[in-house]
Amino acid sequence: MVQERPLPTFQATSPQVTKEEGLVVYEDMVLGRYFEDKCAELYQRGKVKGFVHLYNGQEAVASGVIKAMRSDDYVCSTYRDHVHSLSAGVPAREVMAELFGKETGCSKGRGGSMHMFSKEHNVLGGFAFIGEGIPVALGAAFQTRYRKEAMGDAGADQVTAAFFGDGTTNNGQFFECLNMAALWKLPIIFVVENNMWAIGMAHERASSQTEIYKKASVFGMPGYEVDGMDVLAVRAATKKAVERARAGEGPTLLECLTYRYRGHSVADPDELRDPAEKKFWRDRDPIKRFEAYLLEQDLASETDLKSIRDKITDVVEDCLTFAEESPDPHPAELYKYIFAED
Amino acid sequence: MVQERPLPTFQATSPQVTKEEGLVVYEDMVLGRYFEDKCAELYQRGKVKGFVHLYNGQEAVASGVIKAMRSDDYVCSTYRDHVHSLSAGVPAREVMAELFGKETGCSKGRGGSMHMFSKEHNVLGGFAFIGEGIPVALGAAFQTRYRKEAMGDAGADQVTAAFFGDGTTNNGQFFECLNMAALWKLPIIFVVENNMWAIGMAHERASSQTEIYKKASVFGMPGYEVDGMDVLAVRAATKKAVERARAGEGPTLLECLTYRYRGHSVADPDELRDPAEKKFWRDRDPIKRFEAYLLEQDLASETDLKSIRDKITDVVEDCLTFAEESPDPHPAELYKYIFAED
Amino acid sequence: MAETFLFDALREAIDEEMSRDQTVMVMGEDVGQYGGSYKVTKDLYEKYGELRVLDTPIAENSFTGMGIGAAMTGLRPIIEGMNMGFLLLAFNQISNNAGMLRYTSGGNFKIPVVIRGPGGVGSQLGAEHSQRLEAYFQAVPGLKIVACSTPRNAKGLLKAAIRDDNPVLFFEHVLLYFNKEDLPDDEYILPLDKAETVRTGKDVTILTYSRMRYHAMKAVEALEKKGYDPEVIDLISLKPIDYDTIGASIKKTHRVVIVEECMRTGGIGAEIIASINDRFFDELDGPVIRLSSQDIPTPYNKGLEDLTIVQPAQIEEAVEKIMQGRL
Amino acid sequence: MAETFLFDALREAIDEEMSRDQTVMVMGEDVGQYGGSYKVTKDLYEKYGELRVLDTPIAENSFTGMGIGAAMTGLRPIIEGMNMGFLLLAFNQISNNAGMLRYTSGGNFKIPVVIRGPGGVGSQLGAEHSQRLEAYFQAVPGLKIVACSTPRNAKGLLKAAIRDDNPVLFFEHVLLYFNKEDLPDDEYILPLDKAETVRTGKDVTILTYSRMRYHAMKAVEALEKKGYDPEVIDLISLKPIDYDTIGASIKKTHRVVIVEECMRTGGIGAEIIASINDRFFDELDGPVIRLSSQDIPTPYNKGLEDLTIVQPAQIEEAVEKIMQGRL
Ligand SMILES: Cc1ncc(C[n+]2csc(CCOP(=O)(O)OP(=O)(O)O)c2C)c(N)n1
Ligand SMILES: Cc1ncc(C[n+]2csc(CCOP(=O)(O)OP(=O)(O)O)c2C)c(N)n1
Ligand SMILES: [Mg+2]
Ligand SMILES: [Mg+2]
Repeated sequence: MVQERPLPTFQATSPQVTKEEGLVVYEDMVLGRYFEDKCAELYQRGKVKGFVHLYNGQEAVASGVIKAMRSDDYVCSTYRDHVHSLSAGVPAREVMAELFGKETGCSKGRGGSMHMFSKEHNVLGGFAFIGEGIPVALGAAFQTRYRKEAMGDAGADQVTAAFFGDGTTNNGQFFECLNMAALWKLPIIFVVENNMWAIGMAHERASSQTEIYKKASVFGMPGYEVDGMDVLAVRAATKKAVERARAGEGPTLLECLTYRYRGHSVADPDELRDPAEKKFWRDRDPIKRFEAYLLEQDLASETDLKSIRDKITDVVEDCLTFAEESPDPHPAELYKYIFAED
Repeated sequence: MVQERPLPTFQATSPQVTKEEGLVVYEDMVLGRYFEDKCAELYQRGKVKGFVHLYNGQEAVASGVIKAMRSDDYVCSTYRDHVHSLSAGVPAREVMAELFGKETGCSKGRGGSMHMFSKEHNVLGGFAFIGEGIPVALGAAFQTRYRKEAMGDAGADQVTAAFFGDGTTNNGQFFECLNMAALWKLPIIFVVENNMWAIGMAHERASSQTEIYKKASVFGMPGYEVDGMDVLAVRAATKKAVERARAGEGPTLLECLTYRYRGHSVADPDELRDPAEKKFWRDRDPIKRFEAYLLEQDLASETDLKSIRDKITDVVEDCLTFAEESPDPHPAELYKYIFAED
Repeated sequence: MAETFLFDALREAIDEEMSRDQTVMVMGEDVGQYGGSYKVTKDLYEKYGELRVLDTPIAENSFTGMGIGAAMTGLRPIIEGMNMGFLLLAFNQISNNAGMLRYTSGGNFKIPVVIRGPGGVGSQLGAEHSQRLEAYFQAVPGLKIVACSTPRNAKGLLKAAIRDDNPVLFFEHVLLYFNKEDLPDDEYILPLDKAETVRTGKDVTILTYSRMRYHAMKAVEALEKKGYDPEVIDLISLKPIDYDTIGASIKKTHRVVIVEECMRTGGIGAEIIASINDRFFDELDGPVIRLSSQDIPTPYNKGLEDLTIVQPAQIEEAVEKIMQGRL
Repeated sequence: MAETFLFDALREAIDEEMSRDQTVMVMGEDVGQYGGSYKVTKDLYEKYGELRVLDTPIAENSFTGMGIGAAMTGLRPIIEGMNMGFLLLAFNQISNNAGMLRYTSGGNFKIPVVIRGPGGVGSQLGAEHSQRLEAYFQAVPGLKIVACSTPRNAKGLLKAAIRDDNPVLFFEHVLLYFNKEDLPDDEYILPLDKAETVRTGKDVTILTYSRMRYHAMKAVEALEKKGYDPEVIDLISLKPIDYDTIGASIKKTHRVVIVEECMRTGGIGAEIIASINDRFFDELDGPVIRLSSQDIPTPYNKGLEDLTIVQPAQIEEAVEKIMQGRL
């Protein structure tokens, strides 16, 4: 089942990023990749339990979107949330410690892999159920507009990015929220990561019309098809959407065509996807591609890139040590956090 | 807030119905109208309790759709369900008795105004909650395809019509079902009765894109805008949709532009709708209009029509007497019908 | 203050809190221009504008989730279920996100949201509009559940719920909106977790809530004439339940009758009996009597509907039975 | 028959019923090509084709409603919740339409639908994937609720559920799929409304279900060594509950310990204690002991997760306590 839908092309003749920006994005993608590789390894070694959904292959989306946003913007993820959290600035130590269920994790060890939260970094979650994060993200976006117009806070111009997959776009919450977002011109970006599969369900077996970006049109919302393996394409589309949202012009839907290299979760035997399909997408690896671009455009040298990779190797090792050495939550605090007063 | 969206026109130069068909449709519309007028009166007189949602003004939709279907086709309604039930063949006596909560009601007095059911007439309900009937209707349509293809029953070619309002099209179940219906080419017709209001919520305040028929397109489904005050337009559109469905070609969405003359329910003060808007629509009364057509086309005489009206007056009187004289359910049968064995 | 209808008491609570705190807002179907199906938000749209009194499309699951997201980021939304039953469509948002998210997030987010609206068995509204969601939601961790029953407590409790930093399910009863009462002139707030002793007595403890309070009091009228002296406690807080008040009463009366409108199986009464068993077993003279609605969808027919919910005569009878040790 | 895994026992049940009755079909996410998340429908897609083993989009509310509509019109759908928790999104369809519609329609329609899938607290699956929906759904009128616990009862009960003309919520436990057991060679069907006495004894009645059966039996091992003789009853049917079996046991032991995995507040145990109060109060020597999960979302951390659910040692302790009258 090799990709039949032609990928949108993105012509980058002149540099789309400064050197500094480019390296930030590159570092972020490498962090996402290495972090997830480490998770896979830890899971195999039995160090991490539960359901773990890795992001390998999709890095251009998280980095392309979130690194084009401000740090006070909001990010809302799914169960595949490690990398969105990292891109949003949650320290790798906190994400890894959460995977270990430690008190130092971003959700204090209560959440686990599918429930990363960080108020400090405006990460709204980590939602284990399909689609349920979209309304929550909509709420954050509504809050921004409310703060600005009902409370007169001129500085309230945050944008919210809601990430979710192709399979999720068959769920009612997706449509309900598109409608409300467009109706009230809320500052939100719906980022569909179309990796063509929902666990073992191929997108075309689940959606009567596979081009998701088109669905925005019937809500009076702009929708774009984006090459989700090209971080600059994602970044460019995001910038446009962010601008629109900040200006109070309303939401945008971005359908990023991408692919997950690994099974749905680390427990998935992944027997249904065609090896040729996997190869097709691996050949378009977003990190390799961006590396080539940075070198080509003289935005970075091999040494620059290698030193970033080395740095991230260290970051990942460090976060692992931190997580392993961190304390478990105290048993006496079993009921802590159930109510706001705790 | 007078109608801004131009009504689709329907050119009826040559007769669209035979005399016989025309009179059946006319009688059905008159029955719907007179029955509801009687309900309003009964409610005012305190004879009927609970929430009662009347259909006045929308008769062209029920009659136009259901009278273009077969008696073994399925009909699925909402809380505004008296007239759909009547059109589907449920005797007026049973509908009226249900309003009185009598044992002779089509739901044995257990359901009431919002819960008309008739297995005999393939009326699937009577659903008091927005949108929840749509998946149920989808199930009936799925069953037909299943019976035909998985069970080899060549005669299984029933079509299901699911009726619901404009407000309901903002609910997730609407979209989820459009997708599945198109995906599996199910023999179903989604009949949107766009009467421009959902209780006190004007359609354009609730939907970011008000043209509902267009929403079908992004599911790969045909969607048509229909003049819902013109029973022949509704009938023609339905026939096309039915044909398509019976032939196994899949679902169709019909958006019928219509209007309810009365408040949302008999308890609704109905203060928000502009009198000019009401007048605009009342001037397009579907029964008057069809009367004129029948006369013009020489399909009926004044006498024919009057005798039908007289007959229906009697039918309504008769069903009222029947309902009043019918027994209440027996208290000892309070638990009857909770399980299939009862 | 002059006699106030319960719906108006709620409206005053919302109005006062909205004018006191800019982050308080209302959302739901027809809460704005229409003023709410039961007029609880009447005129607030005109006063506070369309963002603070937000008319939503009919998308309960998503607008409830939206309220939760807004609460996580600093607003204090009041979400109206036009009928609380409609929020069955939002069960997932209410349980996973309103109820559990704070805990699962390790305390990252607070969710100061009030989810309110009419519930209960009305007058021939049929099965779907006669829901009692307290039975379905009571097991959800992290939720507070409150049922108001008089104009006075409706106002004080709703104000408290709005100020509370936790998600509160706030049940009104469709047949109590037109109850009238004099309200205090000064501002007042009532605690969300305290039961209200409606009548003190020494013979038997009647535990009830919402509209059944009135059925209980009607029974008490008759019982008084027969010389009985029952204590009537309106639970108010359905989660957590105020076992201090209940316990003190049981230690006095040693007899308990529960009167509830929800289904018998898995209802509020079930939990109370289990907790009485846990805490006050030795204080009981005999089994607790549980009077609940029948375990059936509410039938439309008036006679059957009356048979479905508990009537005053049944309460009277139960009290007499328990007093005479005829169990 | 050779040792069979629980998931395979379920698969056999579905396979046998599908080959026996053409109207039986399966629907849900990844039940087809993928064979089901826990392999309960493995290879059935190949055998029965894509209509009878229908892969659905991720739209729980609508596909559940679709199953109900199909059941109303003559099919016998088995709806899989990939995880039962996801069916919170279908709460409205399950309560209003599966549970109540037959009654509200005055008997017009039957709804022979089975809604099944894994529930319970797994191993660090986090709060949302560790739901115990029995507590949320037990009050819904019209539903039957069953929890299987062994390969043998899983198969016999699922076959019965498929043949039943009523909606059945059928709970499997995510940690029991790999339990193994010899199954009878001949076809068998088990009654949906009978509890299973796992061990007869005379000292104390332990009531439990699903995975907690194993925790109870582990405790019993230790208790036996200490000379105790407990009776262990696996409820199987969570609605209706088999009070004949329970009553007979209580009349013998006069002591009850309930062990459940659902939340304490509003759980299955609450209803059982209330019903024991109603029916067998005078048979009790003292209060029933209720061991439930903590009233919190299940934390991810292993240590906290273990503290959240009932452990064998707690059951042992509770039995010793009740036997020594130290309550
Ligand atoms: C409400 C709900 N239904 C089903 C699931 C099980 N589930 C988890 S991920 C998934 C597939 C999602 O696919 P997609 O939206 O494409 O995201 P991807 O995993 O590809 O990133 C499913 C069915 C769930 N978590 N929640
Ligand atoms: C789930 C749910 N939410 C809300 C309601 C309350 N309600 C009943 S009818 C209605 C408006 C529906 O409007 P529309 O779909 O346009 O149908 P119409 O009444 O105009 O025929 C609303 C909000 C309900 N019955 N069910
Ligand atoms: Mg996907
Ligand atoms: Mg309408």
